[in-house]
Amino acid sequence: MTFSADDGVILVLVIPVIAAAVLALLPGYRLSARLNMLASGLTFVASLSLFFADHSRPGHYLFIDDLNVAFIVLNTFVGFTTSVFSASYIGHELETGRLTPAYLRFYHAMYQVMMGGMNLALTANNIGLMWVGIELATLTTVLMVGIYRTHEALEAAWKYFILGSVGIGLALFGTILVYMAAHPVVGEGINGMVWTVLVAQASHFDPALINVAFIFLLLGYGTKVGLAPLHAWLPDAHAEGPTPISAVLSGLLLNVALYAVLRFKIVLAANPGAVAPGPLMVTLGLVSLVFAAFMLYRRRDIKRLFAYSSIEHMGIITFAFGMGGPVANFGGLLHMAMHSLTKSGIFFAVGHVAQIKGTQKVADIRGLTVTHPRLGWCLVIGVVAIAGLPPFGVFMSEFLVVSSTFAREPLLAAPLVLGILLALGALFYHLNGLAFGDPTGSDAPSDASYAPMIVHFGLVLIAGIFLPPVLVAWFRHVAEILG
Amino acid sequence: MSVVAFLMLCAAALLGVALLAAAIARTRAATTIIYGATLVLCITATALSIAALALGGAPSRLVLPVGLPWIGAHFAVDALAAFFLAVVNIGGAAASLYGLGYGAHEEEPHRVLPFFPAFLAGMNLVVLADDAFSYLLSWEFMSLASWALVIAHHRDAENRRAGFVYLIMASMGTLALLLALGLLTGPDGHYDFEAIRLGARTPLASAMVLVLVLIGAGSKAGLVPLHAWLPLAHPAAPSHVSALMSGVMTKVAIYAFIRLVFDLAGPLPWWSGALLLAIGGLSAVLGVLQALMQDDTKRLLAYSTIENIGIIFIGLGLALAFRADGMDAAAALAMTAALLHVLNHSFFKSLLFFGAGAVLTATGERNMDRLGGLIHRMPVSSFLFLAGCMAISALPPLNGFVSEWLTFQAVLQSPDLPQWALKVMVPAAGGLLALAAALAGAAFVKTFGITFLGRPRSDQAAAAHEVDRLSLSAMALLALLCLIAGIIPGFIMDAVAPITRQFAGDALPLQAKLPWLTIVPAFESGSSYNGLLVFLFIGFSALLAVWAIHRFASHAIRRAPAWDCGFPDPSPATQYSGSSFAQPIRRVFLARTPATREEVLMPAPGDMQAARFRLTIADPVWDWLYEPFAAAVEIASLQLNKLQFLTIRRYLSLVFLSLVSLLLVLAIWS
Amino acid sequence: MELISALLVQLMQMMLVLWAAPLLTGFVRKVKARLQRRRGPPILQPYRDILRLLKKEVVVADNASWVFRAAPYLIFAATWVAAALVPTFAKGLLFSWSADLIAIIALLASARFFLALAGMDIGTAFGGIGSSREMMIASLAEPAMLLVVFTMALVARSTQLSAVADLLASSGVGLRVSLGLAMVGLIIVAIAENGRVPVDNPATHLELTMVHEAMVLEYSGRHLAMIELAAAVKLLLYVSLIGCIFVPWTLATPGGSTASHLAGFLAYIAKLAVFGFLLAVFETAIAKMRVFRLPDFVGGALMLGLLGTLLLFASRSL
Amino acid sequence: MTHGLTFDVAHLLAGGLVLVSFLMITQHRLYALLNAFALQAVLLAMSVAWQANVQHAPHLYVTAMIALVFKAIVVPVGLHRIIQRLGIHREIETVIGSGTTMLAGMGLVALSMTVMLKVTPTADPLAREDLAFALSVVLLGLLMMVSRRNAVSQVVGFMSLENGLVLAGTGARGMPLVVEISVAFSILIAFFVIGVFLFRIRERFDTVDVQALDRFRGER
Repeated sequence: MTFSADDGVILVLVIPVIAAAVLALLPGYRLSARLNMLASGLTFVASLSLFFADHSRPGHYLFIDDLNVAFIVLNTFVGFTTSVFSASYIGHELETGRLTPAYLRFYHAMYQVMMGGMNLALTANNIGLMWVGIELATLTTVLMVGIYRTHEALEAAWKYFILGSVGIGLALFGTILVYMAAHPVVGEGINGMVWTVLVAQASHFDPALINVAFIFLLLGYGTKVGLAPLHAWLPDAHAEGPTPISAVLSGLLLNVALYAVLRFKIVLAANPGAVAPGPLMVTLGLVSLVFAAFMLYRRRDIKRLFAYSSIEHMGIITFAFGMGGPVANFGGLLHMAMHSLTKSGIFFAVGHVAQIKGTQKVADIRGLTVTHPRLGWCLVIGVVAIAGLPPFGVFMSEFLVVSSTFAREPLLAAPLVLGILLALGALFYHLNGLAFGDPTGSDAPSDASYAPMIVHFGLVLIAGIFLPPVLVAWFRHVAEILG
Repeated sequence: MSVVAFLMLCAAALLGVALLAAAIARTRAATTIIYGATLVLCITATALSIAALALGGAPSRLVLPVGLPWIGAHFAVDALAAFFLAVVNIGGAAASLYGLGYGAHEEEPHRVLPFFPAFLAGMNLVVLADDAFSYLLSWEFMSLASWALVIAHHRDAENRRAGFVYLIMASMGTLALLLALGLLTGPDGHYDFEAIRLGARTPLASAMVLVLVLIGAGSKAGLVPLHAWLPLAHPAAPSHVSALMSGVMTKVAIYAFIRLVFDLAGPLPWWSGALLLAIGGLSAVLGVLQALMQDDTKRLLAYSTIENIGIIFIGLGLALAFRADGMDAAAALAMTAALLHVLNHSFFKSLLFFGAGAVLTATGERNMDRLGGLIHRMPVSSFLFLAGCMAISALPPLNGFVSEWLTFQAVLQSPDLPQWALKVMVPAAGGLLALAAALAGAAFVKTFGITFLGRPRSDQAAAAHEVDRLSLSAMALLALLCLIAGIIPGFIMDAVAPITRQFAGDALPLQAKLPWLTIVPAFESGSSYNGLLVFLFIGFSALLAVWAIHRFASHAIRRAPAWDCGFPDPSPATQYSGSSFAQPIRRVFLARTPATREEVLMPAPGDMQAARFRLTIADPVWDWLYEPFAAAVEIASLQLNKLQFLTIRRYLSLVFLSLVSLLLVLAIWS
Repeated sequence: MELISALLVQLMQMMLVLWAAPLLTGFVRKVKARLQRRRGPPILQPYRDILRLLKKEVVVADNASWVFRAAPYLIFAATWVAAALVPTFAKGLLFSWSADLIAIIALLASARFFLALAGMDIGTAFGGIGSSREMMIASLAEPAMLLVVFTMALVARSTQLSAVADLLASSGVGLRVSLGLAMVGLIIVAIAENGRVPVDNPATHLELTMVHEAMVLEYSGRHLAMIELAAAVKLLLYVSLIGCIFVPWTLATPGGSTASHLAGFLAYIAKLAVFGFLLAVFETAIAKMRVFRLPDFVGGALMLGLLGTLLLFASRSL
Repeated sequence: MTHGLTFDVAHLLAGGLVLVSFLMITQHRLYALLNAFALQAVLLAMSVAWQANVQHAPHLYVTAMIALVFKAIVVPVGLHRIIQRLGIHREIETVIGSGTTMLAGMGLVALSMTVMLKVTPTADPLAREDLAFALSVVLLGLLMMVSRRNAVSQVVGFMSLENGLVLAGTGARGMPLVVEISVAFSILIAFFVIGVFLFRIRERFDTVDVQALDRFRGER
């Protein structure tokens, strides 16, 4: 076939840009919402084509390999489903007057820009370009978090902006250091920033330099991942922004940032003299996990609750990759995918709930399964899935991570298990009130769009019971890449 | 197709029924359809598993391309699995039959129907699973389904709390099992049980596995001190589900324990047996004492489950100890006793919960202090419930006695044990067992006497009515099984022989050969018991007495007001209540313990109101184990929560500090 | 022929316990009366009572259920069967293998179970008192009994009464501390189980002190007769139990000569007389205890049983 | 032959940057701080220009121009305006005493030196020194952000952090995208300044409205 990798990549990057431009000009939110869906859908289809692209010829700027293709597909897919959800969500916001048509236009344009930025970060073979992509995505999300223009929204956006910028700065410094390390080996110019080249040459780099570099990168991108104690922006940004953005933040942006960390972990792992990245990531992961687990108990805002649960899961994933080894890496990758799907699905449900009940306060939302059975049970399923209970995919990944960890490092398994248990307790502590008991608040029928939720949870369910062999083979290959 | 394939089909069909139920739950006919389907499926599965057992339980395996990638889902049926599958599905069939009638009284059937078949499927799959992943998956799925059933009546805050505690404890157990399996599989992930059996491990690892499994399976089975969730959760569910949870799910936990400890964990030291003995004896006595203190029938039954689990674990502990010392025959005896008690308890506990459910539907009351005299209004239920009470109180000729008798016989093998600690501990455990048995008798005299005998203590009790035939037939079925298992236990003992041969290395002498269906634990000891003959003797002599008296002496009878030492008919309030019945034993065993507190509230002199007596029953485990943990979480979360309210500058300083500290680490090391 | 004789012995034995039981009761009463300087009722009085009761009509409370009416027969049957399994003058009974010592205890437990239920059936305060106290006493006496059984079973390696008797008869055992403790324990249990002073006073009708009498308060006529007979049989059972375990030498062996059986029979009567006399003396010598002092008394038996079992290892390991 | 010279000049300029950073963290008055920052920007522009010269990389001149025009002139002037417009009073509230700040700064510089000098001398020494200085500038900037309560001074702190980044970036021989990155960062800074202006952040830029948090987030 005449199809080459680059076309797919180009499409994945260009479609959002064009769409953004168009959307910025289009009035009328119905049309633009449709268009938004269409563009995201097209991007998703284009990304599917990347499976068939040949991975052998990495370009200087863009490339596709087994690691990022999955992320791109996942990214574009969740982007698509979220756009569907957002279509049914945003209309309601307009009715309640929280948003004006002008803002909606801006919103849709920014949505595409953000998707484009993340795709850029994922497809980049150039660490500088990757950095640019992530910065782009971050800044757009900052704008969207503040879109409601309420005090709280601005506060959240501002906090996000400051911490994010510092993170960006640190990450850039790390990137520069990596270039410096590469410089004596691969010589001047673009090559010093091409990831494939870096990995190939990494063994000759100066260890001390990339050690420092990795610390800066870990902290810089780790701020985006939301690892404690760098997490501060995350809960508020999730809670105050529009729910579709919360879904995308939790589902995608965190993954993209973690993806960046992984790229550099590979470089570091290729260098014998360098410090092992594992311990750092394991420590950060465990801290985030346990910390978030405790924080979950005292949440009163439903969206902030699930934001903290994202921190918790990012902790688990980071821990898994820190542990390394085929089984743990496999678990980490699986957990990443499962978490994006589940968490965004939960945010879909939560978004509708908050709209119907007219509040985000957990205390004011009671007995959902009575007033809104479908929505309520969707939420229950989501929480069950995210808490790591079978038959959902998160259970499988946690099973792999915990069991492999305990066999190797029994002492590390203790805090891991404790954190998981605590988090589960907190989630169900809240769910008890949310979904069951005598209902409060309005029982107005909801015009929710269930399709995205059902698709997400359906996929998670299937993955929990049966992973297609292709996927498995490919996951395992990536797990080996990660070492 | 092999047996396991057919059994898998049954489990899959149950899942299908669950989905169907989710679809049609709100329709009128749903109850009949769903419970009918589960009934049929459970009977089929029972037949299959009994067949598998009868064929000597040669393991048959099945690998499906689902579950954990690159391993697949392994399922297998060996003798042990077949036995427990029989237990599960007999209980399931009875519960379905009962549900056909009982389910009609459910206000929100859509909160029960979908999860009931799922729960059954989960339990079946746990027993069928043959690799670590499918095993844990089914295990947690089972917990999840039962959780949904526990909070089926979710409007009651107590039930929500019960469900919460239950889920936490269940997940803790799952994580413990997960760790144990992680230890067994090793880092490179040999997850299927066959590989685990082959793998070698250090004694330390085996011991750790034992402890972890004891936490994991023990919390589900309700061993003291991990039992606290059980008396909350089991009664909260609808009665036929309570029956399943108490009668069957706890047995699945026993299965998990046997599978992981006897089968996979490899050889264990003798002290593991001692550990089990201690925990089992403790559970038995504390469980039954707490049961005796309860006035809520279902809660009383839940606590008595803890007692019976304790008895089973005493049997298992003996088996471990004997096996560790190479006394295979004795180990086989102890294990047989434990397995028999598993079966028996599943019978009579389900029966009793059905009875409690019948009372609940007839009167809407669970508190026996507002019941009484039901024997006149619900004769059949009360008769069947009485049978259950006799069985669980270990009275011959019913089945409860047989398993306890065998356990005693196993205890009597202790003198040959080499270790002194065991020599001393085993008879002590036997003493605890005897104590528990006697107290159980008292507890169930209380249950039956207060609930069914005497005079009604409330209008609901006075207006009670007999329940529907389907519920009654379910109870009758179980009562019949109790009798059969009581008078011809020999066949069951022969049926479990392959299991003991596999895990204890020996089996009891073939019982079916013995004259008059007698059972003997071992030939060298002359001990023997014959339920059938005892049954016949009692029946014969009772009939003889009745015949002789009515033939030769008077059979005139006159109804008159009660004599009661000449007090003219006092109000029903003068009857002994549940707590007053338990008072002497409370005084003897629990006086001045944290478990009970009695206080007399005297009015001030000249104050006209009556003095009041207040009694509070508490489960000390809450204060000693659970509350501190909860408090710790409370405090920690409160402290950490301050981090939610820092200023941006402070957050920045966090980033700054972590950067500097990491750089310092780098500067100092490397 | 063998079978016939064995069957004969078994049946004789069953009849014997049935007929001898009231006699023992009457004898104890008589001796007690004498010791208290009363003339007391004739020894055969219990027979007369039972016969009269049998002739009378039954007065049943209005709200009595079938449990109330069936209980006496079940209690009687269970006790009788239990008693029939204890060797009185000859061991190796035909049906002895159908139930061992543990089963005998369990049979008595079922009798108690029904008695307690019957006490609660009418729904009077006294019935409740009796039942709850009875169960409290049993909750201590039963385990004590079982521990005593352990002691002997661990010596004999069997819970079969005949086997135990055989072993103790063969002087290979010798006198052991633990067996002595066991005997004391067994006697205490016997006193408690049969509701004798100091645990309960069979002669009292002071409501608040009675246990057994409180449970049977509502009974009359043939029902009462059954229960009284059962009580008598139970007393006899314990006496012959103690006799056959601790004085086993006089027991006739199965298939032995008629003379040996006769000798065993006479010896049995002698045992009954002796134990009855001792019981009477004991009862006159001691006063009834308060209900909540009982645990100390019966619990003593429990301790003795456990101590006996543990000491057994000490003596075995010699 | 000119190596020694190039090295010394670069070294001098980079060292100058660090010095000015120290100057900044000891300032107590806003205007003085702004002036110090402008000075740093000028120095940065010079060192970038020098690098452009040394590396024969004309595109770096763009970066130098940006630094000169935007950072040394536009931003400081803008901030002057804001200060006057919003009537922010001129004292800088510090969290920790200036003495302590000084010591902390010294510690940071020492730290960055120790970390960087572990780098094997085979690496380009010029780059090596530059990196050491850049790292200390970055750290000092961060220190300033966290040790000052005043919004404007925090903005300034961030900008000096960014100066460090540019210094590092330009120090890296032939590093691509430097210009783009510096542009991107200027945009970022613009956001900052606009934010400060838009949200009328008078004293703290900790929060827009403290009450808002207690009211809504109120999870205490």
